[in-house]
Amino acid sequence: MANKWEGQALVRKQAQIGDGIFDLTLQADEIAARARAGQFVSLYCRDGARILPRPVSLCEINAGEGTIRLVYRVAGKGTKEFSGLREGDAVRVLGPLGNGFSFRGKSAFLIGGGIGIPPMLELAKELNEKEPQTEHKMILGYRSERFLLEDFRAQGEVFVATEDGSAGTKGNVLDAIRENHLSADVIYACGPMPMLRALKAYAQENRMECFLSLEERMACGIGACLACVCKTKETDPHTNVRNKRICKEGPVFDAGEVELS
Amino acid sequence: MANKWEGQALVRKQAQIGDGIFDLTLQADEIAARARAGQFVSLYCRDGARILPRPVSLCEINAGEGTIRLVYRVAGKGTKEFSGLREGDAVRVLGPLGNGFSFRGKSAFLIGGGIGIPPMLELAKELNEKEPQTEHKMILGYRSERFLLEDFRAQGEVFVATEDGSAGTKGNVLDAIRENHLSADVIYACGPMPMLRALKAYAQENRMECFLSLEERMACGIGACLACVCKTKETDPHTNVRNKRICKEGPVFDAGEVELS
Amino acid sequence: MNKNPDRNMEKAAVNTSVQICGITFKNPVMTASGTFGSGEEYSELVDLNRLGAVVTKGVANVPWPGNPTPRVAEVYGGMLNAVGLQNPGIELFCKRDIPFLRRFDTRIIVNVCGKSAADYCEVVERLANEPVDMLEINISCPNVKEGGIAFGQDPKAVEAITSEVKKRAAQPVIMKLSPNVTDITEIARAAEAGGADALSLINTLTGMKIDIERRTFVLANKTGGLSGPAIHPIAVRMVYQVAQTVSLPIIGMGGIVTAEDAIEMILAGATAVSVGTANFMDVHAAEKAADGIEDYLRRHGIADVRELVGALL
Amino acid sequence: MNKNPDRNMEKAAVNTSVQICGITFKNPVMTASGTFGSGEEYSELVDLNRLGAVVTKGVANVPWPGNPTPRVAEVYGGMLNAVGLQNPGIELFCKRDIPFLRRFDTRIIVNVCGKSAADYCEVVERLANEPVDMLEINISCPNVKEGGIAFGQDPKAVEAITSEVKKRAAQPVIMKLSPNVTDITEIARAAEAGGADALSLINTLTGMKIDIERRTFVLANKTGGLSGPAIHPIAVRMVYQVAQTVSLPIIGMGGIVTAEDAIEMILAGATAVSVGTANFMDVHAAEKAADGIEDYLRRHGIADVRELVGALL
Repeated sequence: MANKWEGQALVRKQAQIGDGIFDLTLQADEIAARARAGQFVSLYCRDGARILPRPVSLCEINAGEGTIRLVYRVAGKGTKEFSGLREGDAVRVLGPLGNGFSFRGKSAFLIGGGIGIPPMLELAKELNEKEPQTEHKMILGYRSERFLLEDFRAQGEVFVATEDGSAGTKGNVLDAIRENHLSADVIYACGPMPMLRALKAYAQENRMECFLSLEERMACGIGACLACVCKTKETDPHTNVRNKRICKEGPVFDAGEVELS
Repeated sequence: MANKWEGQALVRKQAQIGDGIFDLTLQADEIAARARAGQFVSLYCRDGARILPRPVSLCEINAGEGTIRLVYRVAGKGTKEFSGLREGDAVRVLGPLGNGFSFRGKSAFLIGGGIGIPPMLELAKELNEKEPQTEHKMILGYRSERFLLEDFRAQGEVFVATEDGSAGTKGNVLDAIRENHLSADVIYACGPMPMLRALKAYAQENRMECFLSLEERMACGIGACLACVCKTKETDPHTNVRNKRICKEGPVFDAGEVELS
Repeated sequence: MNKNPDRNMEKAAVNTSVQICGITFKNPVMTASGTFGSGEEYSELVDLNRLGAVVTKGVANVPWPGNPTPRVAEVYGGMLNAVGLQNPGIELFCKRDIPFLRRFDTRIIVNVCGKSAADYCEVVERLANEPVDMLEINISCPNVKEGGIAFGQDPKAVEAITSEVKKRAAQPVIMKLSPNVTDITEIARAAEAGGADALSLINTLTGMKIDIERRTFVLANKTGGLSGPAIHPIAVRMVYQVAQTVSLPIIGMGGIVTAEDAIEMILAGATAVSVGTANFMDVHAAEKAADGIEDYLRRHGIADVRELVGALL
Repeated sequence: MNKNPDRNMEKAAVNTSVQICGITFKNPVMTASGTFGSGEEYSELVDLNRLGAVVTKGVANVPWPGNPTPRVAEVYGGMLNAVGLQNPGIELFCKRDIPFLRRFDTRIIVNVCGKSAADYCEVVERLANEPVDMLEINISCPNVKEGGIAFGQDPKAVEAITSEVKKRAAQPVIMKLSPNVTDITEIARAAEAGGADALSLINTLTGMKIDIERRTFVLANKTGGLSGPAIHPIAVRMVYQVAQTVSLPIIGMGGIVTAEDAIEMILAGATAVSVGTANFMDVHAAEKAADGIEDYLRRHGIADVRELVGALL
């Protein structure tokens, strides 16, 4: 079967689960059948004034039900439009896109920061399923308000960091790791660039493998337009220059191969 | 009170009553309270790709219920969008706009052609109410399929012309007038330009007063942008040149004062 | 708690007034010429006292009948117009439109059009003793055969007409520039060399729409001026380029619909902005832009809108 | 009854093929350079055999890394891009991209970019023995410091570079023109004088978007090229102007989303059209445009799409 599917997906349900955070479930059998943790989909707006699709990471994939779960923050007019979708509405979607996380069979940190938290949930589920005996810990960094916490707790041990100290460790995810004396062989992370930079450095110091999911403004979402690239250490075989396509070779990269600006 | 109202109107109901013809009722108390036959409203699209309001004539005004009835043809993407409005939806509207018909207290032909038929219904109702003793006849010209016929019959004597002869007189509204040996003192008409030109000539031959409702592509809809003008015999006091604003001085003009291109 | 700062800012006074050529405007939001008439029709729905200025529809020395219809066409995210500067002529304008606008607490900027330098000068001279605040010289209308854009695309012609007008003008002179040029900074420099007091940009971009079912041009004039949100990024770019090139105050326009659009233009170098086609999208667009700029200042704790002017230069 | 004519037309064969420089394209719909890569990524979702041609992303003599990110920004009815012609260089392109495209029944047009005349010529010479159908010379990219638009805005430079390229080209040469000029017909005449075989227009219009919350430019490059439906009326106007001025075949592009947009361009004088930004709006946009043109011909009882080319001139 083709790797990607494009079409109208039915909205199964949508709920607001936080300040500007929405939880959307779509019926998209062909995408659910193909997708894996770390991949994303493109959502298209109805309003013709907004012409580019919005990339949204997969929070959960239910191949059995043929549904995908998207947890996103309203950041502009496009996501505002999506937040108005109701059960029974249709939304045009393309996916799955990107490479997704690779499994290393080693103990891991699953680290999410802010709106980078949702994709770590599907990763936790897949690790539990595919690597039941490997131990992994989830470290979630919030500004203040928590979301998806119960879903994560159902997947294993969760450590929380909040900037305002309203829950868990006061500070960032690294503060939570240190405060709880946590250790692992691999880091999987998604979140804001300062967090990713800090994790890359932390992984180097501690000789850990580190896989980071990157973000960038996208246009085509499938690797044709070269809008969403990131600098790389080595020349990339496809682009033949020192950058890679986040929507195609990424969004997940080995921290060692990319330069985080 | 101000002459015009702008705001969100609630959709009371909408139904398709013909091939591409839709019948929309809006809750718009402030407009219903001010409007009269021959006036129109501007409907605004939701889709940001379509920025100009669509002028739609008033088919019925129910001041008591605070509703206005709009019967329109789907002619493009904007009217296509409107055709999707359902009970309970909101649509932004501005009105009432234009001058409307003036009452002459004389026997009249109410002549509608194609999508120019709907505004004649409200005119018939108002004439029946304000001039119960004056006799008026309604002559409606269709291509083939009839719509609103029962509504008109409830207002008095109706004569039908169809291009394909599928009902009433085969031909146009003038053929129907001649075939039925009809006569009156005044013509009120709305419809395609060829029909209006023919009626202007007919009125001159028969020394009848003649009031025509004109159409033109509009932008502001309130007389500021000078997009929708029609040529006039005399210099207009406002524009100071030989044309008048259809959305402001019109859409209804004395056939004698305008030049129909 | 979270809301308190905002509440305090609500109370805090923020300055929205700007000065151009020594004239103070209560806020930076004006109406773009040709979209607002002389305000009379809109005054039924809009509080003109909320506007920094009303920029009138272009007026010539004599009445102009304008172009044949259709004069407008909607396009994706914008519209085309070929009204052709229909106007009642300067005499009726002075007798009717100026007294009307004087009834409101807003500035009056008269847009002047012509087919020759002499036409412009005649109108400017006629306005010398009229109670209007500024003159905007339209040398960039794409919809008239003579004059208009013909002047606006040639630096020498722009400099010449600017100095001709300046010789006769009693009020500060704003030259309105066309975006249909290779290098708008060259045109701006020419206007500055000619003695312009300020610049308005951008006028419309020349466009065309074809009706494929009838296989004919939608506009009787074939081509028309493209305006509306579709052109905003081009306008912001040109304002930014010109603001870096000349020292004249700039009134920025082109596709401004929201306060956000207006603030983009101000950050790019505009001292004031004009809301044009957006008036057709929402009769309250200009008022909302003025309110939105005030809200933005409060939200960001900025005491004076003038801190934003050209902040990205 | 009413439907019978249509049904018959369904059966009736209509010709959708067009010829440019003696090369036959199965239909007039191509992909605009830079929006479709070399087709590989889209081939998962799109049947490349349905396209008249694939116009590749610009390729230079050596690999180009392109501009810093962010490289794109969405604007009202369009987008800005400042990718900066990132490309893998002609060697890898010839080894990988051309063989890939050869697997499909569609024409191959290679877009060539450079920083100097020598750059363009080196690429053109390298392509001389490659199985590609035409060359499109990009002298109008607004996102590179040297070359690109610098050439495209100067008639003398356009004529010079065109003749330089023509001297070395084994395939017909299409010059791609910039809309950021006062008079595009002057540029078109220069390309014709230089020996161009065909013209592509329009490239993007230079625009800018500012993030008012962060008070910074959205694009790392500050300015970017505006594309998408927002610019379509400008593109139609320029195609119409150029078609009246030169005798060269025109490939029309700029904001084409639907078959209707494409047919407008063809009626205005384009022999073929390119679908660009619309590929981002709908991966099937180009296929749908090709299908829609065929439907239009049937609906109107037109036997040959070539009857539409320049029908409004």
